[in-house]
Amino acid sequence: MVAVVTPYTTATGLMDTLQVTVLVLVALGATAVVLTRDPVRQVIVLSVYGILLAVLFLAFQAPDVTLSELTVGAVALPILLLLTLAKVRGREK
Amino acid sequence: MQILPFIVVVWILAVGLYGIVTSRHLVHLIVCLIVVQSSTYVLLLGVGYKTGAVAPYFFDVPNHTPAVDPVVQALALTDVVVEAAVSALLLAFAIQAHKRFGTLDPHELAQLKG
Amino acid sequence: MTPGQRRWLFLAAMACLAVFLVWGLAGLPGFGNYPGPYGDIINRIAVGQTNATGVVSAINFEYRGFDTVGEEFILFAAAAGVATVLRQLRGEREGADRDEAAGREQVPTSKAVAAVALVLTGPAVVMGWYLASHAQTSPSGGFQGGVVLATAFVLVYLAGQFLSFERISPVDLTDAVEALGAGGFAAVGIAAVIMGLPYLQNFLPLGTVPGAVSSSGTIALISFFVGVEVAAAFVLIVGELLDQTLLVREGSG
Amino acid sequence: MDQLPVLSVVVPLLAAAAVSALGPLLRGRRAVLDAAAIATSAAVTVILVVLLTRTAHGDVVYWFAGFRPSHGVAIGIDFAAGPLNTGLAVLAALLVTAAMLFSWRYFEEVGTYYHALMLTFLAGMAGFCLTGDIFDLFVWFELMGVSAYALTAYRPEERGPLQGALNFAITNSVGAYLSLAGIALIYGRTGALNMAQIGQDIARHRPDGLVVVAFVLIISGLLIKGAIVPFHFWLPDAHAVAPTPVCVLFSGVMVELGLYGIARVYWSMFGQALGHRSVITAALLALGLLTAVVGALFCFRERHLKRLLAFSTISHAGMFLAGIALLTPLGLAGVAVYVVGHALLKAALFLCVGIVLHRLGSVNETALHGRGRRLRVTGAVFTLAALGLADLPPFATFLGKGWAEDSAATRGLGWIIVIFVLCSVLVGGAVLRVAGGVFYGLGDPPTEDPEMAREASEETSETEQGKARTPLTMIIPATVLVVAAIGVVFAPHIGAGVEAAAVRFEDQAAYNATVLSGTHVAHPAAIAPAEPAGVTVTAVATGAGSALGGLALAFLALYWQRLPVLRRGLEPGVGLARSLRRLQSGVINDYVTWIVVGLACLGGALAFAIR
Repeated sequence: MVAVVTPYTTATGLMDTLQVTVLVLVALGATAVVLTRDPVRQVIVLSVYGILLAVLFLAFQAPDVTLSELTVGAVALPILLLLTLAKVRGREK
Repeated sequence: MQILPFIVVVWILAVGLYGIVTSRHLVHLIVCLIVVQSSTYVLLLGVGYKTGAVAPYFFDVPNHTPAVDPVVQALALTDVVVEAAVSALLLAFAIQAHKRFGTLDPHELAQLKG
Repeated sequence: MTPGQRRWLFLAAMACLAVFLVWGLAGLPGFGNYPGPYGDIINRIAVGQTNATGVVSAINFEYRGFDTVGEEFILFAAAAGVATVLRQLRGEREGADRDEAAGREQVPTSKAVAAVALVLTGPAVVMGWYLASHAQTSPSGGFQGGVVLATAFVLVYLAGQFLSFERISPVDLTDAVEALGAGGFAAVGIAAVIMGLPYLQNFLPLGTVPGAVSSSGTIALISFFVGVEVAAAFVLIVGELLDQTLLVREGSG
Repeated sequence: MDQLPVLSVVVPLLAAAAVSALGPLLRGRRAVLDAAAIATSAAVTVILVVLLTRTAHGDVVYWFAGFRPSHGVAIGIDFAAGPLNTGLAVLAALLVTAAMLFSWRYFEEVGTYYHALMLTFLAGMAGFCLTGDIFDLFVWFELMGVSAYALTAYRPEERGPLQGALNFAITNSVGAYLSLAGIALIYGRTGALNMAQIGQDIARHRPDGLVVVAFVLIISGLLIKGAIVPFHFWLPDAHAVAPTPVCVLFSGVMVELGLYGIARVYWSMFGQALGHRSVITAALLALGLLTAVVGALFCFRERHLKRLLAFSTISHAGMFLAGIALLTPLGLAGVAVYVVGHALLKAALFLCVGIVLHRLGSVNETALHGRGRRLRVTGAVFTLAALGLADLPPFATFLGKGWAEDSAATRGLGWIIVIFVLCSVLVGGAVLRVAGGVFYGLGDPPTEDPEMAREASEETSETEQGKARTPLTMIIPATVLVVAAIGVVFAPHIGAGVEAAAVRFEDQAAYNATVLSGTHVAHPAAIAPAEPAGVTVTAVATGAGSALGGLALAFLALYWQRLPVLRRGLEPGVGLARSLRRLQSGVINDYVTWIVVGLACLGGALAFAIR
């Protein structure tokens, strides 16, 4: 592996550590999302998972995708999910 | 480090599919589908990464600076939109299903239909 | 299949599939060794060709702009689908008991929530607008901007009540705006065809300074239309879901 | 500058946006809305037909935004319109036009969304057919999918639609994401998204794990869309509940698009790299024949007319895949003609079922027994289409299938013919049984299977009950489609033309040259192919034999209760059929499990064989 070195590159060791840490957290996060069986709680876990993914994408040098994942994965989708659950709960009463 | 990101991809995919297969609640199932899709983002961005390279923006860095692959990032962006669109549609179906059948359990839904 | 059988069948098959997948992934060049050439070439030529310093936006709106046309219409079709599925239910219920509509104004919101939401609305609008209009320079673009703009509308809902949300986004108008956003993007491409150029070719002047807001020709225009489409689609979807939610609250309350 | 390829996609998209934007103005003006949608789809058909004539001397390649490849590296997206894929797009546009015509008087209440979604569906199909870029393929696949999910759930007042739409959307989404993972994988190796460029790149080395896994992942989404066993479970659920005009598109062309995708991906990307091994033939052939048999068996014992036709589609999809799996020009040419014939006939059959539903308010074969006698024209059209589906010459189906069978025989796989004929007899017998029972009141009403009856009775009319007359806009499209299915056979130079197209489709080197450097390669092979296509005695014999067998089986099915010997013999079979039926459980968890199992088997088999 040939690392490219320029004045603009981040220190490789630091980046590696960050990436490995976040990757492991993402894997755990995905597991947590799936294993949370209560839908409302799951939405919150999903939101956290979205943020973790966003951090991972930042560490992968993808700020554009980070922004999308934050707006969609961590905010918009949870809103849609909560609205759906509100609807479903309402009917169960 | 060489293969770790890709192992994580397989793990996310497998866990998401496990969630779909064992889910007893449609909203839960849809969230698991979102997890399955998130594995593709990680894979896309993973294959386009270059160690030590900068993000593909040349506003304040010179044009020849090594940068990570911008194409996979564009693809991942499209992927995010698809995810949002499909999830919204599926949630609408789920609401309707609940209204019609009074349940969101796939087993009970299938029973009702016969 | 019983859930137990299904779980074991799945786990066995998934284990095989996982081994198979890892076998394939092991053939990749290894993390951090992207081999090119596609991305490297575009990184090299994009700024010179399009005057956009954000290469991802240059790809989304120019090199692979046609993908984005499809993507916008996926969102368009999904919003149409959500509206189709949910509106019929709404029409039915409104027909059944009309007085529910009168109760709509009385969904209470706590003062604190309202205040916070109102304070946030302004920044959300500004932020959304900024993102949608800076696609060519920095990590941003029509999609993110559109979602943030739509969030502003949701904040208005939190601050006030559904009635004001409806006043801001009458359904027909949102429909029309969404269609204009998606259609506008496709039409920008057609404009090039009318000029005898290939579809989506950048036919506007690129400006002189790379990265300026007015630079990069059609990229800015397309990003604007995408922003409009995305914001309208999300407002439409959230609006439909909200309506559903409110009907339930009123129905059960 | 030839702008036709892009217009075929952008025109329906703009029309969809316009219809939606002008929604409030169009409300209450159904005629304007219908006319606009029909005019758009007809215009797209014309555009594509003109494009088809231009592909005669080489693929038409269109680079978006003018980014042509430099030094064999593509930086933009291309459309590569060859005769076969453009022909498939023509078929899609034609069926959309027929479906729109049919819906003119079919739905009492439709908003602008139905029309907008049909148009985005058409755009998705056209883009999917024409694109030469693997990620662009995914985008149009998704547009097609999302429009189709929404159209399936178009009438959510019914019990069914949501169940069918949910299963459809979830299974197909899982498939799409797996395909995307495959695309990412191959991109990680080649750094390219253009199919020709990827093919050129991976052909340089021995195929390794990455290539095999990417191939399996990419085709997994297409296998699901193509309703191949064990990935097919969503299809009957979706068909049973989707509005009839939408079923026309699902069965007639959407499933076939999935199979086209497999052929495209194989012949533009993986063919050279995998080296046309017999293991690919074996794997795809096994899947195809399994699908053909399972679909035919389920079809025969079905009583719900739309589900019956859906299972017949599955059976045919299996035969199409088997034909593609032969990896020969004649096999592919046969499948192409077979797909056209099947699409026209199946569309006509669905439209007739729509008329039955419109007039008689049911799709339950048992309940309808003898009630269709008044519908003389519909009955005649249905019966003719049913005979065509059983491969009666001179319907296009017999010709296409005959070529595929010829090709199988020359490859030493003659035994396939037996399975093909068997499936045709079963499927034709089932549909002819419906024709005889419903429209002519022959024999006894089929025995009531309680489960089936409950299912069928749920389907209530999509339109108001008790229509006294069949509108002309309903019966004319069906009649035209049946006539067209015969007309195809008499098209001038059909054999040589289609076979030349298939030779070109399977010439990967020529495709690469056309796309990446803009040069057209002459095809001497097309002039004198190894196995020339024509009407052979075998084709006529097997076709007529299948149709006769189908008729005999239909009469047997209608009268078997009066023959005590058969009655005693067949009774035990019912139990077996019931346990088979349990697989089609309607539980989405099961369907996804089967997808994983199927992929594990397919992947494992290929891994062992190619390693």
